Amino acid sequence: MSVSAFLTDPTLCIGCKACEVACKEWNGLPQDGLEWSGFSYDNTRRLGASTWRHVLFLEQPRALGPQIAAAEDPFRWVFLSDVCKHCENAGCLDACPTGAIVRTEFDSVFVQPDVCNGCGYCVVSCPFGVIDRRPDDGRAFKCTFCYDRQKAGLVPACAKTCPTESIKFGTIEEMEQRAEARVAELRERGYSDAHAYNAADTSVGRTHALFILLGEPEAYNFPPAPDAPAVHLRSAWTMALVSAAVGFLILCLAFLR
Amino acid sequence: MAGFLSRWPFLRQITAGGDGTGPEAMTDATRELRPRLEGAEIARSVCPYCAVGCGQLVYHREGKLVAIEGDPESPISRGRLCPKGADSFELLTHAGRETRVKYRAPHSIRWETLDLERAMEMVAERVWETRERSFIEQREDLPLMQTSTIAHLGGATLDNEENYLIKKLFTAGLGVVAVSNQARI
Amino acid sequence: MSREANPRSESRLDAIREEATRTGHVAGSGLAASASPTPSSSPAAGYYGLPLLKAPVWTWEVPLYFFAGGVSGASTAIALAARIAGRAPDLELAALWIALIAALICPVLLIADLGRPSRFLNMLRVFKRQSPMSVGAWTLAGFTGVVIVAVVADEAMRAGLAPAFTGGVTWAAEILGAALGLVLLSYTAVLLGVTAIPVWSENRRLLPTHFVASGIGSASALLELFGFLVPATQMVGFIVSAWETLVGASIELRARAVDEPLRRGRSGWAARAGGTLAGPVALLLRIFEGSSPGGRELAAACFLAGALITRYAWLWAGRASSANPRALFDLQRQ
Amino acid sequence: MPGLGTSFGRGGSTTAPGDLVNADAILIMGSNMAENHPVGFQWVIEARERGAKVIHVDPRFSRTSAMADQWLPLRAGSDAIFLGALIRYVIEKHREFREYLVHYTNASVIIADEFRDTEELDGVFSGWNPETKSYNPASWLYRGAAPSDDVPPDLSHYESDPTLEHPRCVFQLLKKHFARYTPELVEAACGIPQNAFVRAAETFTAASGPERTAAVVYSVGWTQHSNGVQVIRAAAILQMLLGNVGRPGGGILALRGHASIQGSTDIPTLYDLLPGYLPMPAFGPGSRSLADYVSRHRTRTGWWANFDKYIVSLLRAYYGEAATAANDFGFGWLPRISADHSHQGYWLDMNEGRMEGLFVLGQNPAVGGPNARLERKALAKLKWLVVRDLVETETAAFWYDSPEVRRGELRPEEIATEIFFFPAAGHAEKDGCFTNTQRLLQWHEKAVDPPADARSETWFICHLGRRLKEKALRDPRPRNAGLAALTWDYALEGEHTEPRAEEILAEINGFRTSDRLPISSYTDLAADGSTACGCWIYSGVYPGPGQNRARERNARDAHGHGWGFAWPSDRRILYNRASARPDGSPWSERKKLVWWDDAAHSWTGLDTPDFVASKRPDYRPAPDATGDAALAGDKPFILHPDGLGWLWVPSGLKDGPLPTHYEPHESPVRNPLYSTQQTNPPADAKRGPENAYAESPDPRFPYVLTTYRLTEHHTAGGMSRTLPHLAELQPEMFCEISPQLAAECDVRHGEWVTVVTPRGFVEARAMVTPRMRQLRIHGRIVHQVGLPYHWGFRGLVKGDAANDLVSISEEPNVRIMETKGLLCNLVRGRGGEGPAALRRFRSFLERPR
Repeated sequence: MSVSAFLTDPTLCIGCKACEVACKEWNGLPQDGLEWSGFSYDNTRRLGASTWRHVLFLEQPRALGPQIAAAEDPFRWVFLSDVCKHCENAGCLDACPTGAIVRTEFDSVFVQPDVCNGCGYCVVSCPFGVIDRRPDDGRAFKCTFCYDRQKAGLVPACAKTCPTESIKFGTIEEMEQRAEARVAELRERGYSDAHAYNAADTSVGRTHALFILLGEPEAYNFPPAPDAPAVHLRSAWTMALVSAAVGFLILCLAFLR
Repeated sequence: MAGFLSRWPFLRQITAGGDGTGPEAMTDATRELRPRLEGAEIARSVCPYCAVGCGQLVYHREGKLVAIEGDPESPISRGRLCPKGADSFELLTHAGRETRVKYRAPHSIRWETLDLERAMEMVAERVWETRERSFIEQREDLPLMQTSTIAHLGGATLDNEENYLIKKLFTAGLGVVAVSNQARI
Repeated sequence: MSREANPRSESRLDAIREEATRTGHVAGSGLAASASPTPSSSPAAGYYGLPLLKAPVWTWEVPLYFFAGGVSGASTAIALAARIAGRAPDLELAALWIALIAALICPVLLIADLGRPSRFLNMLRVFKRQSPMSVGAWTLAGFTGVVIVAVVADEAMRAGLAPAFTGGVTWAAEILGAALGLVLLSYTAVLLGVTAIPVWSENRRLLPTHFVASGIGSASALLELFGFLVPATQMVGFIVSAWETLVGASIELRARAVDEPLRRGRSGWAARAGGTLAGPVALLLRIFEGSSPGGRELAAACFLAGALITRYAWLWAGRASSANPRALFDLQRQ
Repeated sequence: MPGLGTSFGRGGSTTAPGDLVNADAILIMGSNMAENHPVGFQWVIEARERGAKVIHVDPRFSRTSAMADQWLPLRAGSDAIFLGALIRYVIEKHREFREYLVHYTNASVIIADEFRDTEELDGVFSGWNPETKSYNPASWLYRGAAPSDDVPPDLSHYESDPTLEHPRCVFQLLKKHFARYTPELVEAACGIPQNAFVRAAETFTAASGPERTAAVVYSVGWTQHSNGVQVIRAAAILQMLLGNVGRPGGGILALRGHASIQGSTDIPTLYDLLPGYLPMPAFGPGSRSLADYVSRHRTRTGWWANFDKYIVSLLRAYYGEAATAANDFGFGWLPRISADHSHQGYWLDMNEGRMEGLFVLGQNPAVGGPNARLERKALAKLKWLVVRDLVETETAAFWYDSPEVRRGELRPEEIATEIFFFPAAGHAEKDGCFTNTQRLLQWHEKAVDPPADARSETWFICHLGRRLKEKALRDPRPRNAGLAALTWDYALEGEHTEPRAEEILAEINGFRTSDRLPISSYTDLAADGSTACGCWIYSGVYPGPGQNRARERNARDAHGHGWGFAWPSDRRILYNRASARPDGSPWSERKKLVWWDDAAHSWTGLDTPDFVASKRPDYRPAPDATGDAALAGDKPFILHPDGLGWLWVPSGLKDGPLPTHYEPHESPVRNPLYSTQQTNPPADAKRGPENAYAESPDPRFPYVLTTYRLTEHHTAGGMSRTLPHLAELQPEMFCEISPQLAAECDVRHGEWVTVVTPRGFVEARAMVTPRMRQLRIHGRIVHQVGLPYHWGFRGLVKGDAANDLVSISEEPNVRIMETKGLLCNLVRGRGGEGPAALRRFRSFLERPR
């Protein structure tokens, strides 16, 4: 089984949101609110239980690499399609008490809707704030990495539809290499603040959604140094058991005295 | 009971091992998961929105639409679709779509439903009467052959065959001159 | 020109306008007043100030469960301690009954909070040691069984209609019950500590001590209110309220940005109120009024109330923390 | 598209989006390609990634600008100045492609001595008649060509000066005409800094020549102006000067907005055309007989010498056996046009109660039409209305749900209009073909039956026609003869009794009347009635029984041969003879497309030659030769009587042989070039009480308004506002303004504002963004307001219709309205409800001017 990944490149993204729609069409997701946000052209706002692809719109007072926008003050409009990162050490996966969330043969993280009982623990365990519980349904949902499609060798709906190949899909090794090569090329071309966003060197480990960013990750609401909650299991448990033991000793003392 | 136990992932965990995130935790549904377009019939189609003309594959099964996706073989679009094109399936299946003839009588404040054939008869009547009232065969003994009180609008999202019949009937048949659509040469 | 104007976005924009006219700028939402009229997305503000993390979806049942679980687990520990000391059989039995009743309330609360309550049994589909909630679910299941055995055995002994070996059973059940009880008492701290919510995860070392102390304290306070005004409960009361005072003090004195939800807003007020009741108030009452039964009962009541309130405070703090991307950025940029 | 038609010969895009990958520079202007043609834009991105420079000139910083190398903000309506300045830049800097220019265009042709330029006559060309508000184009002809009302001017013989030095040659006239279009003027009138303009001009011209090509992409940002055709003409001139037409990565790409909008002009549902761009007979002696009509339109030389074959074959397709040489093939049955019957005009007639019935098929004028307010009120004056669509559009619901009803202007019980709504079939529910923006016919197969009563237009028209023809057969008066003769015996199949679309396509393709066998090309057509053909330019799409080339689905090469069928004759890049030198060899290896293969005695290459394949490059016609034989082997523009590309249009345009700058009907400034001529002289503003205009300038309406589309919606919204997945992406009407304008109007981001023009008012959310820039025009600040026009009073997401603000007006050649570059004002707060809102609006108009 090939271990696949997304690579999303804002310098190719035209902000058309085809990925959002293709995702909703394929996965039969409901409409997610008809509220005007005022946040540039982004009325989706964030990923959620019913929105598994989200195109961000950044209006920034900076120049876009070599672009010449005839105007006194520098300006750029950056688009980026966000998605579940399918972490190597996935907070949601570790947290799930029912085994509803599983690791597939493609290394992606998949929520089994027929098992999830909506305990909500995955929601607070995702360092990227991706997975959420759908109020009217009670279960937790997020990007399936088009598990059903991949099983049949099909490309995920979002990557297939992307008009400009801003969303690339392939083996994780290939995507990681392309990310590095692309960043080098972009810097060459004058995109001085282009860099690859990759959690590989954090406790989250390799992710199956790689991104090229222009400027700081914070502006995209990407955590600059995400942490997989599970890395704290040992220290937390130790502390818990020690406290419990101490507590019990105190009780014994209290009653024996 | 035994059946239940055999399907209890916890026992699979004990027997086969696993930390509860792997195959041992998968349900039958997950194991048997397949894309719904698998095995569906395919019609080669074209996106109905803008004029780029992206190729579409329309997946259908037993007279029902299953999905509409980009056609990777199209040299026009290489399998890609924009948000509107990607929403084509919903375009044809959404709840707001009308499927019955609606009729509003003069001065009425409500729609009524109308049988399709009856509606066609009535429209034909209206056209004929209006044409009778306004048709001019000659002016200053030069041929005019027109009716100027019936107008037509539309066409830019219609098929060439449809437009051909419209032009043929309205212009060459009825003498309607006010034939127009949003397209401009 | 009329349209069903979207009331939510309407009210949101009105709020923004009000704040704008009042303060000249709008924090959080990313919208700004006419001074700098365009919404911004920047390293400082994050993406239009929208939350990065998802807010906990848990409702009122969960803090109550934390409380009940704590009381239940701690009670078995008290029962065992009493049995080892062999001084207070009545207190021991009462503690077991408290443990049992609390233990029976717990699953009701948990199930009520599920998005799909009918699927509560899925909690025992697999066992995942990497999931505190899974560990907790199995613990609670085992614990409840054991406590039932313990109570039945103990009652049977007293009723004198128990076979000889029952004594051994009681011992075994109580030891196992206490062991599981201590886990039940403390795992909820791990449950919160091992998440992405900054205010929880950054307190993963503090939380267990806090939950253990307040659980044991609550159980013992409950016994006091049931009339067991023995020296042991007094001593426990002293120690736990002293500890709670320290916990509160450390949060206030360290004054970390990430702990802001424990000091500001609704969650802050709850944390402070609960902490004060369970900490200084209970402590002072025991010091100055500890000799009078009324004083002790008041102290116990204060502690119980404080313990319960702090559980809610922590959930609310989690919500506030998840809504503030800046705290997270600062934390991760350190 | 006369802009392209008169310049090159055919009213169609010269190239395809896919060919943009071969460009070295791409000028996107009057188009927001990334947003409105996202999938086509993949080729622009690919070209950019290969090193091509992308220049976007647009009033707004759109998603297209965001992807461009250079963005130049300009004042809506000043396009002609920008392009004129590019033309001047090429000439002044000697960047023209001489050899191409001299051999392939009419740059060297000498023009009639009577001609006077706008520069001499302060804004009008010679031949202007102020009474009729029209031109007599006689003085625009080549020197020596005799003007005549009865026959097309003979442009096959002309004097020329290959040195381009003669003062009356087109090149010199061009040079004089555009002499005032300086970078200074661009800065003053367009608001584009000189250095930015020069940089763009350098980039674009440097990417042209034998080794390189540059492409121009436009859309309705150019066409929807009162001088739209001339703006496109300017681009055509620029591309011919630089030698970019007919070559890979060059040309002019006209991006069209609807699935078959090209098809609906090729097979026009338009009042003044018959299929294949044959003109409708106009009332008068010129249409007394078929001979009169043909003599006025058949040229002696060039492709239109075949005119009679096409019209006769069309009449044979329409009237079948009843069309005989004896009865002029039924020419007499065709209606004659006697006025402006375009929908711009007939809505005004409708509003005066002069229309009884209206068919609206797959369009939504109540939202999408100019001055939609007037159009909605006009609908109430009809006797009957037929609407066919997928959903109940605003047009079908105007009588009970429109703003006019809520404002008390219309009362349902007082509206006498009888309304029929028919549910339509979707594209996957019927067979048929679209013609896309690159003239490519693509078949779409029926997958499933339409639901319940939903039917295709083919079904509707076919069964309506059947009923009407029966009436005609029962009533043998001359007026019914044509209808009675109309060939209408289409085979019906299935439970829905649906006609076979392929049978109709076969009729469009054409066939021999003797045995009904399909013809393989329009070259098979004859004028003696032995052939029938529904649309000559589509001939070849159905070359043999059961052989539907629109259905072909195996692309063999980069140009897509083997996938669908491009008219004419599957040529993907038009005028591609120009991709080779006069001697037939490619201009360069890098830019080769078609070339002369001497061994094979034939033109060959990567595309189907847009040329008679066997005509040698060195072929020279006999003096008396006619038709295509009269064109030499180095004349690529074969539809023109002289085979040349027309920098100068001697005949065929109503507003001049050369483009020149006129201000929009509403402008914040006076025309900087002409003191007495503000707007395009023959452009019809259709002024009226309900179609009123602001002054230019007008203190009541200080801001420039431009309307446009968003990726997330489709035109008037009938195919997007009702779909949850699209509606949620752009849920509310908004208007885009600069921070400076927001400050000026004391508007904050997200607040409601009301946009007002003399026609109406709409409310919208204020989207305050640096993507909108204030411009400095002739020394003073000019603000622009951007308004998407997708919303209406129905659907999941509702909003006011921006088209309530737009006026009904007509560009003289194609009668298109002006939606880019109007004047408006901005008022903080919502538009308000009921009659009160109307009163406020009227009092606003009464403000001092």
